[in-house]
Amino acid sequence: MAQMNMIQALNSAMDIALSKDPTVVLMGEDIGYFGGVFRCTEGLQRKHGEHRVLDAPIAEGGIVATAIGMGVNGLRPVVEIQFADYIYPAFDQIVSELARLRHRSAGDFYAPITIRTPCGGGIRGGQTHSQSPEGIFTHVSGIKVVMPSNPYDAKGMLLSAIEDDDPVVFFEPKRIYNGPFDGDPDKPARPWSTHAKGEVPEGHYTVPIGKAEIVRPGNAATIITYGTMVHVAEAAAEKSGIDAEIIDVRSMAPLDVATLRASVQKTGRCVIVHEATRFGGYGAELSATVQEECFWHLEAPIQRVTGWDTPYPHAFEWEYFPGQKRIINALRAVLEA
Amino acid sequence: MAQMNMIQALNSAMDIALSKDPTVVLMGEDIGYFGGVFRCTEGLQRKHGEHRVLDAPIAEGGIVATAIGMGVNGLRPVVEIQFADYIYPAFDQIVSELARLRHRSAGDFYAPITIRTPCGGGIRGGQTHSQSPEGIFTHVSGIKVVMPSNPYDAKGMLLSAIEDDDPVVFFEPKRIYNGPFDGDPDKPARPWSTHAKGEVPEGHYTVPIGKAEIVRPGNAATIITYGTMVHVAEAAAEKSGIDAEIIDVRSMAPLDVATLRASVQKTGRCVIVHEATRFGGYGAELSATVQEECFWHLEAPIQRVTGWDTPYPHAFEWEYFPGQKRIINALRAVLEA
Amino acid sequence: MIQKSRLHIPHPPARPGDKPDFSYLQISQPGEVMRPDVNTHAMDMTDLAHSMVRVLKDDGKTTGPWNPHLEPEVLQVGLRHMMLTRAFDERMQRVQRQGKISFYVKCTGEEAVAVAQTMALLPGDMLFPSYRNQGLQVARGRKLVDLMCQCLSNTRDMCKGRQMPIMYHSKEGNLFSISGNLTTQYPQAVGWAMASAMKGEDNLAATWIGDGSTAEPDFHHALTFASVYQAPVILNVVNNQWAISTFQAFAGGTRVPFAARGLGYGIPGIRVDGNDFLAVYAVTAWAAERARTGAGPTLIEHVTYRASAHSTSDDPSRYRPKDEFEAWPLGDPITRLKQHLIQLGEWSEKQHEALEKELEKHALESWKEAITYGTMTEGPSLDPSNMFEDVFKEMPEHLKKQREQMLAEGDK
Amino acid sequence: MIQKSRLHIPHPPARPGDKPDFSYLQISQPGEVMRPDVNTHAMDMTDLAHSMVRVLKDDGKTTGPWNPHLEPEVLQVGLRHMMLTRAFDERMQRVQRQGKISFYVKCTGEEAVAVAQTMALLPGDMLFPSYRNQGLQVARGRKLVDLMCQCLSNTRDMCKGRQMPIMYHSKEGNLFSISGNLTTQYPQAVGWAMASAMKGEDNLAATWIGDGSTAEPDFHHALTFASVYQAPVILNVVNNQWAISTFQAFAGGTRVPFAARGLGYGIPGIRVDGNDFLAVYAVTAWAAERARTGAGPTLIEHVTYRASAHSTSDDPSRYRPKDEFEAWPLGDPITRLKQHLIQLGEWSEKQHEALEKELEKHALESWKEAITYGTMTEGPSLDPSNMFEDVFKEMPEHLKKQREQMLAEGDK
Ligand SMILES: Cc1ncc(C[n+]2csc(CCOP(=O)(O)OP(=O)(O)O)c2C)c(N)n1
Ligand SMILES: Cc1ncc(C[n+]2csc(CCOP(=O)(O)OP(=O)(O)O)c2C)c(N)n1
Ligand SMILES: [Mg+2]
Ligand SMILES: [Mg+2]
Repeated sequence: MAQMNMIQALNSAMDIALSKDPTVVLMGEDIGYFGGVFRCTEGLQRKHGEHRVLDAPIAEGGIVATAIGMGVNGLRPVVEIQFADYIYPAFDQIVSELARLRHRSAGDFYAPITIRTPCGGGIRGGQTHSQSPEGIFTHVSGIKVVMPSNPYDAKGMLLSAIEDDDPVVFFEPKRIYNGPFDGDPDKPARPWSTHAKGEVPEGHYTVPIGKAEIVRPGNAATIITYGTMVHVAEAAAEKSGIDAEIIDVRSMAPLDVATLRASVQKTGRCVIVHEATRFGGYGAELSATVQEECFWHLEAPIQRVTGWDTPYPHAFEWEYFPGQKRIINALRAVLEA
Repeated sequence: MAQMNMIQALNSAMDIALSKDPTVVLMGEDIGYFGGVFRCTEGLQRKHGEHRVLDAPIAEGGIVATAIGMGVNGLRPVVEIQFADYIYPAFDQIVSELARLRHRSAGDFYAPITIRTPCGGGIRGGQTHSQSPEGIFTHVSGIKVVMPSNPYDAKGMLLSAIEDDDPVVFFEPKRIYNGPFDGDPDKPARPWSTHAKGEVPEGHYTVPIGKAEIVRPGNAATIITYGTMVHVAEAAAEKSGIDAEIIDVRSMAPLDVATLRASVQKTGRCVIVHEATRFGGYGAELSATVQEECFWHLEAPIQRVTGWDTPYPHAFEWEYFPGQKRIINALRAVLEA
Repeated sequence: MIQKSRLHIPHPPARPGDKPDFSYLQISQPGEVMRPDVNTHAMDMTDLAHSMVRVLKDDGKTTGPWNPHLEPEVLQVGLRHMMLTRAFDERMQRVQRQGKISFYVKCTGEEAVAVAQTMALLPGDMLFPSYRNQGLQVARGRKLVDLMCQCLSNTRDMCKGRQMPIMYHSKEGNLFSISGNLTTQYPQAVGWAMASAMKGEDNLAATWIGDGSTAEPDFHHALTFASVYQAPVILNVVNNQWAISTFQAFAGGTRVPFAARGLGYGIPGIRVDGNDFLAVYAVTAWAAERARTGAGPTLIEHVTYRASAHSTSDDPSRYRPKDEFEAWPLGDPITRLKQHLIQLGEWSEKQHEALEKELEKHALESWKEAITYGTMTEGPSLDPSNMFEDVFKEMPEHLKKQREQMLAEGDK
Repeated sequence: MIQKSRLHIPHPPARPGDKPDFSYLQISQPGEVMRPDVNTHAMDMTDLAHSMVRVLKDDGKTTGPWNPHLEPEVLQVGLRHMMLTRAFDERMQRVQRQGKISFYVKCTGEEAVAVAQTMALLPGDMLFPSYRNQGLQVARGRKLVDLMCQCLSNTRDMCKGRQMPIMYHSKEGNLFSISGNLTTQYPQAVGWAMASAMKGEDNLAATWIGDGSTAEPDFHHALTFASVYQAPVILNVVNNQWAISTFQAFAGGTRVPFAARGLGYGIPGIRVDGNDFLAVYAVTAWAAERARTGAGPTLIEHVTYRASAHSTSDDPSRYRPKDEFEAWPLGDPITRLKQHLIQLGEWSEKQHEALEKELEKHALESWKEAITYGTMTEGPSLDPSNMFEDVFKEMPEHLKKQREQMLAEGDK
């Protein structure tokens, strides 16, 4: 086993995929010679050649569209959208084409594409480098949507995504690329080497898509969350002393309903946490599902702790970010109800 | 008062807006000389001139982008996207630009645009002429999202939308352009003249954005719905004999939480109905909100009746469509729980 | 305020009631345009984008360097494909009017584009069509009955009832799935071609859109990527003058021909008489050779006219003169190839009439067979629960649950 | 498999360790390019897109038909604006390194584009900038302290803390809000210009993007709509050779100049020496006259070089030779204008040094003033709850509720 941060884990996954399967190709803005603005593809063009690790024009829609064509022609493209905030120019190709191709052609054509993109805030990126648009994609039938919260899952899930014959939108919470973040920006940064999930096998392994993970067992309440917020929720549970069970959803679509159901049926109380804006967000789906599955077990209203319904503001990042305090307040609310 | 179908009501609203306010302009594919593929702008170019009712290139993103520029330069554009299924090429301009301009410029710039677009199924349009993507837009902070269910509201809300200084995405359920539809495709079509809301004042009036309407009072359960499904829900309630209260949401964002809360606190039971796919859809937000607001009054799990999580299939339209039977089953489920 | 407007608004040459007027159309004389070497740099053949490649003269004879010198048998096959395409269109329009299918789109007057191009390409080349290129299906040997079953969404529909009529595809025929969204297939074709080059294979990709569709952003994506990576792709713009009710000037096609769009990206643009079977064949073969020899992409603008309504939902008499097609200066592609063959002594009016009858009959018989596999209202039908399949490769839990619910509840 | 790849992959002329090589760059002699009448049709001046308009010679003298014959006082103002822009950049880079602001983007080497263009336009013209056109702000008279307050997100920030540094705007200065999303402002500028024409007003719109950004679909939207409606707009491509680490060939700029993109849409394209203040001024004035007389849009490619890193988050030594700028054949725009003024006898090295010092001092003093309005860590600060304002014109219920919750709960 090796110590890896999330960037290294993702890099290792792509390196293995490129080595193992000659049809795997990477494409994206600045990912080739330079190795990507977050360095996730560092060294891969040097190792695998510029015909397999392609720098691309700045046209997210064109990148996804050409990747679809490559996918149909037997390749397995892994594309990078430099920031999730810039995925919208590719939205039509993802929603109208990539997600529907297999269905509309009755299985005759499909494009096994992985779309990697860094998301989330906490890096002073303002409104165009901080968004969490995962909820929008979960509403689109025909694509899988995932977000790992640690290096081990990042590598294992990226390999699953690449090997999957369905399209996968793979969100990477950039705030935790280099280390887990507990929501307190004033604390010194922690590296992944201090975290158990920073231990990552060097070889090939997969973490399945469609399975949530209980990252902290507990009995008093269930926190359902994913990405950066997993770590913030852990810190909040610790600090509050509340015996909260924390579920890392990991796979937003398809969703592992069984794990959610079992937990909330046990605890009877549920807090949902995500960075994305609240209204119409993925937390609503989680809430609706939990309510449908666990109605008779619920002892308090499900709480949503989320980003506010505003664009992500540059200066007020920490007032915007759903930090420990808000999670603790929500936990108290479900316990005291 | 006149008898109008929804097309005529929308046409009347635009005619009045063009007459009243010299800054109002219309733009869209085939909307000028031809009057639109659904005839909503029929006669308006002839009356108001080709400099105010513009035919446009087939580029939804370009239409919205140029409309933003016009809006910033003092005009009040009303654009038509020919089908909601074709709004995705404009998604980036709507989400990244239109929705955020006022906020990012601290109020110094804004674009008071209305985006009209026909949505929903029931017309044998298959996967690319039947979609209901409203849920996606409700997750975007900074735009209002509405969908009227009858000619009276269509005209009054379109005038509100045009006069609103915020951007509004205005969904028009095309299945009921010509008459209310109760979900039974085998019944002869009914015209709007048989419906009270087909009575429409000829002059100017508005129906406010942000207010839901109780279209059928009742005590046994609450059905929350909008668009075409209002009429299907009414027929289902009638047929089932259940004393259901039906709320026409009309304004998806902002949402009239007070009306929902009052009803469900009264009935204790809630069914949410929409045509859009279920997972991650707007029904999830409605469910989460109702659960948060009415938890202590709920006597049964909230049910969602929606389109299935597949692309809209051409041949199996009526198996896909959430018809009366499914609504009645859901009503029975909440009552029997 | 808007009284003072100085905005330029494009206009078609004629509206209902006006006399048709095609004086805006730049037409070269047959044989007039040079045929450069396929390795010529785009900038050294800009005239190809502004003039018009034509081979067939008014008298049915051929002329000039673009003459592809095809054997009469090949021309007869081409004629047959075009006539079969037309017979198919006529039959389908009729059954749509009878309410047997929900929707249809004809390609009348544009048959040469799809048919000649398919014949100039190889079976391994991948075609990414729009909805108005049924000639590709016909020329690639797809059976009418298969196409009809798609339009019927019946038990033999290759789309399993999931798509509207005319959205055919064929995996073995290398005919890509058609999308209802305009232009999306254009950059996909470029990606397919890039993959072909990456794999060191010889197959090229070809794709088609209409004049109006050039305004969509995927047009720009396709040209940019094709130019940057020199993809072996043929990008076709079928300029039939109209996009539903909108004259092609609203896509900017009268100011500068669509073929010239390529030049700004360093992609050669060729403007061709789209109703001249020989000219279309020749420019396609030229572009194919370019692509196959690694010389890169080509943009071809086919100048033609949409003789029918946009679709069965459209009434063109609301926006253009009823007799516009009669005044169309480039004629009818079938008539022109017929005359050429007659002039060669390889065809006769009698043979033509007989073939017309035969193909009509074939279309009718195909229809009769197709409906035995089910119609919208009668006969065998697909199991609706198949709609839950192929959303993903394997059906996830929530879809299994929804399928069960549907089966348990029944419809409506 | 991919060993056999025949895909074309563009390359920059030099990578770290290599000798800089600008032999790929087509450069015309100063004075060589003709100046057509502003009403000339795009197709009759295609050479403008392929050559390079230049006025300043190596000896600091001017030549040719594009000489704008500006008064020395005007040139001195231009020089001052460029020098102030550079002094501002230097100061901001320094304070970013000190951790006082979170991010910064310099425009070193590209100052002539923004400054000369602003000076050639009228105050009523609306400017739609990208993030690397701070010269527009300076030349339009925005105070450094105002720009600095934006970068500080402090109590005087015109964005109220909502945007990252460098995303300035000014309503009264007709400087549109800058977006972090590339190219989105391009078709917006066209829409603004269309509205100007619709209202019968004389103001034009001008907008800027980089070479890499031309690949985005909004580039195509802008060109299509500008062409169809003949909008009074100036579309600028600032080709500084690099898009972060990506050489401009990946946007297709070496195959055919970006200026030529316009020609395929019937929009005149002009390629200009972007480091030649006089040439930039002249082509802008020409395009402005075109727009104002109703002759339509113009696309201008400014050939320049990004002398600094992409941003303070970037390290260009990873992807290009460290000394590339030194080998850049078009020099430094400030040095070149300075030499011209000296040659005219209207400036001296001494005056230049004095002005440099004065502007450095001005930048420093502006900074000192700016921080009195607050920094990221000290002094007065904005009320965070303002983030709930301006999402809509009036705050809806749910935002009022969320604001209350935030105020009640406190942060973190
Ligand atoms: C993205 C998108 N926008 C709008 C439409 C609606 N639409 C269907 S066909 C059409 C006209 C296309 O015209 P053209 O490209 O010239 O092709 P033609 O029909 O003439 O063959 C339009 C606007 C669509 N299908 N997709
Ligand atoms: C839609 C979008 N995609 C990607 C980015 C990330 N990005 C920011 S600047 C940049 C390079 C732009 O290069 P160019 O257009 O040449 O402008 P320059 O920085 O050279 O002035 C990229 C890729 C973005 N901001 N927006
Ligand atoms: Mg057309
Ligand atoms: Mg650049």
